[in-house]
Amino acid sequence: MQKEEKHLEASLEALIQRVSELKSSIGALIGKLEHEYETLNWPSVLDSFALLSGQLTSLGRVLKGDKVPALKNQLLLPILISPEIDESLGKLTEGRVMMFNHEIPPTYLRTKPQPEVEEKTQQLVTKATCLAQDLAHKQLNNLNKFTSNLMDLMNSTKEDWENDAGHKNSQPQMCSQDDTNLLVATALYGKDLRTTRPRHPKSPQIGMMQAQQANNRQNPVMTKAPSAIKTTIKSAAASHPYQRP
Amino acid sequence: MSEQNQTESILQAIHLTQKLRSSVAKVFQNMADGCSVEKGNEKHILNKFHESLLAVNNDISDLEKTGNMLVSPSPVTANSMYLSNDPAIDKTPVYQQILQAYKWSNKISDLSGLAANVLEAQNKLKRSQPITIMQAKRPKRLPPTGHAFPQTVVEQTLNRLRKLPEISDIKTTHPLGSHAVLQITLGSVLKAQVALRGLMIEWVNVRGYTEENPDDSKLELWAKSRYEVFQKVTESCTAASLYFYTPHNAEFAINLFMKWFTQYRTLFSAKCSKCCNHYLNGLPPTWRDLATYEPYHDACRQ
Amino acid sequence: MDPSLHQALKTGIAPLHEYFLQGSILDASKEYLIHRLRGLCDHADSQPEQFNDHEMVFMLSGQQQAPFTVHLRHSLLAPECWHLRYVGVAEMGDKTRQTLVRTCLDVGVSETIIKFLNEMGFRMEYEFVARGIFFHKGIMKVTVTKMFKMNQVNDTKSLEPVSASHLVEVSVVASTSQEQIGEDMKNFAEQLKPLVLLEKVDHRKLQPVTSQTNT
Amino acid sequence: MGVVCVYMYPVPEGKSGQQVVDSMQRQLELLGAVKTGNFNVDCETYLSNNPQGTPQRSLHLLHNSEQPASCFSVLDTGTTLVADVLFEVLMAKLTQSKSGKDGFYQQRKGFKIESKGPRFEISDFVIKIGSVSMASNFKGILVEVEYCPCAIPAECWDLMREMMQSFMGTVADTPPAIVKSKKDQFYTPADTINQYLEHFTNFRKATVASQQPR
Repeated sequence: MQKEEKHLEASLEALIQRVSELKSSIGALIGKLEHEYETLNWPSVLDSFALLSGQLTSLGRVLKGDKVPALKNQLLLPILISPEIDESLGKLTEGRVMMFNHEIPPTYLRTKPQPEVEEKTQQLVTKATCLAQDLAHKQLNNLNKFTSNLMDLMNSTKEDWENDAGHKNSQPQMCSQDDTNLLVATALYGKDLRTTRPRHPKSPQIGMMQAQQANNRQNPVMTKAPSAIKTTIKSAAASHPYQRP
Repeated sequence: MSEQNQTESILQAIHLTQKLRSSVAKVFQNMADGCSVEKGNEKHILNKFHESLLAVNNDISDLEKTGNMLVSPSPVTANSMYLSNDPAIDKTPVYQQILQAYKWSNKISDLSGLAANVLEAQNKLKRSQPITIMQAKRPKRLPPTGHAFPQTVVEQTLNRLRKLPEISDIKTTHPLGSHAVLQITLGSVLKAQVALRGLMIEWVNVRGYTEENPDDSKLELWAKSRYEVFQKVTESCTAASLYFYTPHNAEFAINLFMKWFTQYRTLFSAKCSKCCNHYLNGLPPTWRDLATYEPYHDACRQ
Repeated sequence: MDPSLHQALKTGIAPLHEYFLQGSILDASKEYLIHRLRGLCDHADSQPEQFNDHEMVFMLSGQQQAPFTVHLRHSLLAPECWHLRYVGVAEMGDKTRQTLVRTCLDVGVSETIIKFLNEMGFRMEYEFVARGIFFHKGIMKVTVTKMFKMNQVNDTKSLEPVSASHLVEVSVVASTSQEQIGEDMKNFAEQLKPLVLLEKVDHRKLQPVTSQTNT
Repeated sequence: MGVVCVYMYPVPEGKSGQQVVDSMQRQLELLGAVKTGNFNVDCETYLSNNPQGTPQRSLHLLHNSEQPASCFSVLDTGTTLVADVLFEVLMAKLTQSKSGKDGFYQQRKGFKIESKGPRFEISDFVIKIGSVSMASNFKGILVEVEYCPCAIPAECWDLMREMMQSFMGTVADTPPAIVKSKKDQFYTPADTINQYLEHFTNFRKATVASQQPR
């Protein structure tokens, strides 16, 4: 007996811990909604929900777990009901319940849903049961079909998007740095062009010397002139046959 | 539903559409015509308008009914769905074409305005009279025909003229439609711009060989030469074009004129027949006799 | 030098500085670029202007003096047009400067120039053909150039492309005091992304040390 | 641009250059000439600093106020280059001596020669009477006559000769050599410059010759 009581105590302890965790995260979410609604973004709300649902499942697991004795079998009796303000109770409930009077037990110690809720559930249950088996099947199948169709649609759209994105990634391949360098070097220094013809006999050594000097000094005195890619604009501009009046 | 039936209902729908159009057109017509509303008469007008609108309404509902009877378009019309698709805008040169057309129309209006002004102001001696009622009173006189030559004939005549040895080149342009403007190059001495109307010479302007046109395609029909000598020659040419003018044998006239004109090949090198000098008052002999083609200084002519 | 010419150079009437950016575009994507440039630049209504130039680079080298290079351009479309250009070393400047800057000198010349340069002591170093389109936007000039190697000396007919890209350059010729131009050019270059990355290409890295030893 | 003839007009003994210019000006005004400003043709000479082995080149750089945006360069080989006036800046870069080393070319000091004076017009003729001076020493008189409407010397030579003889007499009996050699071709501004250069060279030679005996 002693052992069982201890067991119960421990599991209750665990439950209380879980519930208080749950409570604090709900509080956090509410705080977030109330104070940060201007800057709040959807992902962070989703995070909070995920936390909540995790905590709920872990609570459920604890409840169903083997270690917890069947709480159903336990009885809970209100022993003392008094209209006096009970400070310790207030402390325990963070000021929510200040006294344990006659109004409290029916709401707080309820084990069944409220009568009207129960009635509604009952109605739904009867409605569900009176539905013919095959009709229900049909509806189920329909629903499944719709869902799978929707899934397909979403998936294909997603694929399209991803393809598009992939496409876009391939587009910037419109220019290449190597080509830029090659072209500039060709225009400026005649890269790859010089080899085709013999040069002035004296100049190579001089040119080389200078290039080396330049490299040594790390401050090249470049005496070669950059390109004249700009061209004889005059000619082309003048050849425009019709000036606007 | 049979094909036959389908066709019929389509036909009917088309018919109804036409009807609708006509009734709508009628409404707009009425509105466009306008009417002066007299006091107390507003009701009448309003009624009339109301009636025509009702007619439109009826037509619409008829059309709608027939339209509902039509089943969804048969596969035959599948291609028509592409009708509304935008073509690849980038590939069609519509934009440039529109701009081009706009520019040209601008240019045409500008140039025609300019030409009208110039012709009015500078060229009072009209050789081509518009046919007026006056002619009815004097039926004996034939209207001049010089302006009424088709382009092919003009081209043929010019080709014959091109064979004259003194002429190095005749360029033809048609800046404002059918009538040609010639640019005649005489050796490397001068260039003349001759505006033709049919085969009739309307306007002659002579400038130096080196006086550049901004570019060859652009005609400078009106800009006078910078040099006095060519201004004198222009004057002589205008006089000659009037002298050689014959209303009914324009081809003959242009041949005579050109023959005379080619004498200017020796503008700088010919001696005056009277004073036997090249130079007089800063000018070479700028006049060529109309009959003998002999060169004279302006002052030596008389 | 003529004092009035001196004055003109000082006051910026004869501009001596070129601000420029360079980049390239693969041939396949050239049309996109042309399309965009036509939209961005002046005279969108007319066809863009073409050029086809034969460029020859002449060098004058002495024993003690640093070699002096000039670029001679001859239009193959308008054969009477000859253009001589001297350009100085391109300065990278620091980060705050948006473009490369170099001194430049553009001189229109008569067709006797080749003979003249040769007799002055210049020797031709290399030549190529540059063919392309140019646009202008205000004082900014944009060129899209395809460069061709010439298989034979002085033969502008048999050509071989240098690379599979077009060279793209944006440039402004102005006097020194106009640093604002750099901003404008940068903004313009920004609008051509990602088609072309117009940048300050470091010319020092491109100077062909190896090719000089080879020749 | 028309055909230009440049003649050296002899200054008779006992007369100053200014007197000759004045009398010619009066004569022209009698013929109906109108003064339309002044003109100026100048010439500077550069020598190349070529290393031994290659021949030294001299390069003449000329300006003509008639073509203010151009400059003309003539090498001693006779090759003439017409260029934008900016070519002069290029020339300046070539003459610049960098870090103690000489430039590729150097200017010949005290060798600048120019012809300047009034410019007249009679109808399509332009007449310029230039007093030539080198280092501010008077050297002689050059008369330039241009007939603008015609660009081919053979066409208008007779006309020009009659015109010129009316105020210069026998000086203008035969066309200048350069004009003669280009009779049937188009005359260009470069030809004018070459005529001037020829006269300038003659003046310089005369100066050197007259200085040497001393």
